[in-house]
Amino acid sequence: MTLYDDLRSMADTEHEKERRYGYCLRVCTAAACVSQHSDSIKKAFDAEVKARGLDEQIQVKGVGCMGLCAAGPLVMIDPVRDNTLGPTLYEKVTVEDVPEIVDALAQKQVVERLERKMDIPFFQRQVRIVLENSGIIDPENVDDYIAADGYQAFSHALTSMSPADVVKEITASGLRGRGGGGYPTGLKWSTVAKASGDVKYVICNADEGDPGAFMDRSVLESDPHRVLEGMCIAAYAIGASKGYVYVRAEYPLAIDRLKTALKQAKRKNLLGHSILNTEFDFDIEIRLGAGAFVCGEETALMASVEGRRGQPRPRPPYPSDHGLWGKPTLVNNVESYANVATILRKGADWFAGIGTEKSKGTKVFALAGQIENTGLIEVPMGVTLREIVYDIGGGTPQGTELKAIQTGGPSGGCIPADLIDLPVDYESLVKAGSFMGSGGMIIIDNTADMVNVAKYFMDFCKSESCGKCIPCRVGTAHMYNLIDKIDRGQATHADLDLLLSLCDLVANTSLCGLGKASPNAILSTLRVFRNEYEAKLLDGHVGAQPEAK
Amino acid sequence: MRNQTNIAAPSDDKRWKLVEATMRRNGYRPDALIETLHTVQESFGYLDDESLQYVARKLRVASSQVYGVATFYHFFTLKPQGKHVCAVCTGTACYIKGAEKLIEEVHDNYGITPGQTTPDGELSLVTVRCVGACGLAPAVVLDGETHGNMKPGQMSKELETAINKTGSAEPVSHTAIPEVMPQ
Amino acid sequence: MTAPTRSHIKTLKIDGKDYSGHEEETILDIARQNDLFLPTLCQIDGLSVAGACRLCLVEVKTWNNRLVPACTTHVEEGIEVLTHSERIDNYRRMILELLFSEGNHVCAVCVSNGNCELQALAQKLGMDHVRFPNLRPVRVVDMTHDRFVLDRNRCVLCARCVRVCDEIEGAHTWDITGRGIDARIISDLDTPWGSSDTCTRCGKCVNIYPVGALVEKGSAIGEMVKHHDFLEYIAEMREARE
Amino acid sequence: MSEQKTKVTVATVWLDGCSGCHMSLIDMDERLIELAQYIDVVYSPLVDRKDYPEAVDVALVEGAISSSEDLEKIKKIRAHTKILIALGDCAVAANVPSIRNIFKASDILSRGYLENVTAQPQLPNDPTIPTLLPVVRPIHEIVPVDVFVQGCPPSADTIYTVITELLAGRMPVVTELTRPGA
Repeated sequence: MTLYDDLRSMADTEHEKERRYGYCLRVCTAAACVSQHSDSIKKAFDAEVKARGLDEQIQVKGVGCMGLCAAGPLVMIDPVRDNTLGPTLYEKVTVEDVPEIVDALAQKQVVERLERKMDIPFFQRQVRIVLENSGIIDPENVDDYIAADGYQAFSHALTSMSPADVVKEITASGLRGRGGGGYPTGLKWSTVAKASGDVKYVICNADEGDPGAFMDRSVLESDPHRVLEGMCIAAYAIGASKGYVYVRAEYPLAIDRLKTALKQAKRKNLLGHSILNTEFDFDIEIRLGAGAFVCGEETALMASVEGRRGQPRPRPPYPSDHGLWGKPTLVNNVESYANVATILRKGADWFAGIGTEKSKGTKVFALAGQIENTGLIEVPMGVTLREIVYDIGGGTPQGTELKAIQTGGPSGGCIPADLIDLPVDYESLVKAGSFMGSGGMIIIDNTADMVNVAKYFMDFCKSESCGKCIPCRVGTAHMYNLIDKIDRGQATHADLDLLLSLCDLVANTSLCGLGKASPNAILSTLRVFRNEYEAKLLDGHVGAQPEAK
Repeated sequence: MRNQTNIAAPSDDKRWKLVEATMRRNGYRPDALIETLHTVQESFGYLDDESLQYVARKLRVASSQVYGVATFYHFFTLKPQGKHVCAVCTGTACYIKGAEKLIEEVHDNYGITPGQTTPDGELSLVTVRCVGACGLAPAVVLDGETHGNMKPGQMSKELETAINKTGSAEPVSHTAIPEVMPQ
Repeated sequence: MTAPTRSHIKTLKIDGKDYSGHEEETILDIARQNDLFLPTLCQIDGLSVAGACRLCLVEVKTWNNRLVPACTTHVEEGIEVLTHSERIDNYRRMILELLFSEGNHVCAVCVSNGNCELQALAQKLGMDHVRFPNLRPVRVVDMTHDRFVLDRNRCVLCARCVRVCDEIEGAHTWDITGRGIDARIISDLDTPWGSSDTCTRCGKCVNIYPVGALVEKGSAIGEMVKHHDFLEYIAEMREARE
Repeated sequence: MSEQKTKVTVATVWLDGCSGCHMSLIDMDERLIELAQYIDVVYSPLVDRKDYPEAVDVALVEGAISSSEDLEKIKKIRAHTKILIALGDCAVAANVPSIRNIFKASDILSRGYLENVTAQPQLPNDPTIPTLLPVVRPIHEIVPVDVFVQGCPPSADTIYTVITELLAGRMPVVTELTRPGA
């Protein structure tokens, strides 16, 4: 019997106790619902259940994100032993609603005014790998994760797979980086695994900087051990003994949950020396970001982990052989790591069976903007934007029409509404002038002014430029000034032409990806919505010249 | 090598013990700089020259480098914040749903722009990149508490209530500050 | 130096001609050894490379016509490099325009007039005007030092001063504060240079600075001539000792 | 009469500059006589003509755009000129006059006419006096420019080359001869 089997049986024993309840009442305790006081709601449920002596029948559990953030705070009631009442989801719950919900539950009834039907496409169309435990397990309880097959893959890798086998499996799965570019994860791992050196590092990029994206935070808040397990497996595969999670300081809840998870994992000997009685040593530390979008770039991120200004440096040398403190370093983002354990557990073939030919598996998106069902979703690669926006997302608010879909954050682009049948995969999005990015998806309706939207992103890129290279530092300032001039109706065609040549310069000569991608918001909107730009020019549509010569 | 524990804290304020603890935990290594600055800001609300100098000495990092790091990251602030901090989320979802109008409203009523504090020290206005409450856009974090679906007018009321509640009494705890990102 | 073994020597084409170099050498090294002109601003022999000014970008035909900085890109077997083309020359000129638009680069009243790397590059690359309106930043001029002056409005943020002070002098008096278009040079805790207790008054920063932002006090227009031969000398001496 | 018609009409204009570029122009010395065979200076601070002519072939414009008068003038010049040459750093880059751009125009006036004046301090208020623009700009930020000649001032040789190149029917490129601050 391995040490993992011990852990598993202990967790299962705990889990067994849970099976004795009639119902499990899950309260979402991820950030969006917490900001609507779901923590007080959970306490109120605890108190209410206890006061009525129902604590033997109803288990109240704080869980992670259930996805439908716009309808929060969310409360889910699942039958355990008692099947009188089917699964029930309550939305927009307040502390005042608690007694009524408990009353109803005691009488096996539903509070209809709060019920959110679950037979809607929002729930039915999703395929959950990364989010499989989100909204179900208690993110602050490692046993809950273990009972849900957690750390099984890691244990299996340690005891019955060679590091090369692990890399092979990840490569075969076809997993690609979920942070934006879509670089094949297996290839990245094998490069670092092959790099010479005794000391290697594993970094988890949780510096989710896209405004309007909250996938990584949600995963960390809802299922932190999944990310740690992915890092552990990666460390074993490449031969690293130290890992860092670089997480935004703006995510206090995610940081707390990560800290708790790290403590628990260490206590269970899932981290530290001689992990699970093997010869493998690995430890993870948290490093806090401090508000710099550019730190999503690998070399800037590593500078920041080293305690310096987060400025990128030219590549090569690549982090795979010259990374953190000059040592070979593997950098993946939260969602990439979150896929790893499941891939090992269910097999590369299973994973490769989901998605498209070149984009395997699923992708988590944060749906926001002018859309009914704001929230977090996970869909197989290759679904169309139409399915996401209309079926899952419920379409734009009443009375407005879809105009564009913005993906990839400030470095991405706007996809016009007429490409609504575009399949969502790495290549198709690039072809449409945007890119996958980390998963922010902002729905823009016909009330939006696209020049103004582009200006918003330009403002972002300008204030997030690190200032190291000239094209990005000065170029973004002028790009902003020029688009502002257009937006204020004071520009001419000459200004627009100058803006375009500046976009070309910045895209081709900047040092890092942030600089290179900073013109995307302008270029992608200009391509499709040029008429909106020209309508704002002093010299109107094409043909007119600024000043007569 | 100098003994880093011998460099005394600027005062006997107990909060320095927290700062010291962070540095000790990291072995006084220079790479603990950002971690340490986080602890200073959490404890004191902002980073002043004295604390920057102290951290520089302790971690053996040049003071200009410490200053460079402290000003590179927008999360850090070198100025004390007002008693109340109003953080308007300017993430994309909030922008699409009119965050700019909220900033204008604060400006119209209190005469401050993002990054500024009213002369009486009552209110600081900051913008945050994304508080993750995209479903509640536009969102405002007032003294650490998130208010969603804010409309102009409604926001003024919330601000008034918050400011009148405390009057000139106790400043709001600094623990609220790490949730906001001064620009 | 020991003679490099054959496998460390790479052959490459620059502007259609064959050259060879050691794999540790950069495209810029090879270009300079063969008197091929490449504009540079942040790079200076003897200091670490930054790859920041992007003026030495060259096009590598064999890498999908990708633009790479010559100063940080090591030579590789069989690559074909283009140092000049209409596209590259346009980019370089536009980068200079951006620099000129970023601050006060009025040459006529600058102590470095006639001895300025930025000015010389503008002429050499044929930048005859700046299409971007000047950003007119108001940055503090530090006159507090008894021997030197820092005019931040003339600074190009090449960070040569930061690097020489850190890497050669070992004082690290200089660093950069803020970021993006608001970034600027500071001494210590953004405190007056004259009161710095870390500055050794060695003047290395002044002498290697490419423009008239760091100058000797009392120099009049066009009088500030800089000397930075010491840098290569120190670097070589150090290398020999190691 | 017919010989005169073939001459190229040239205007020289002095906006916000120190007149140094015009000094350089005069510095062409005896070459001026040579050029006089081919060109006719129809408007200049150096000739007695008040209004800008209807049609000018070449205008050499010295100085930046600093006042309402400069602004009016340059628009008129552009409208009535075939080839507009920005002559010297002030015309090309706003140069020394633009150093005032970091201050507000009203602050500059009050410094000059109120704070530093002991006898009868008062701001100019005669409507015939041009007002200062908020920002001093180079010419090309107001109207399109055809040739840029840098230098403070550009040398006589440079100006001579510009004119002879034009006379030869070529658009002059003189960045090798001159530079900003030269």
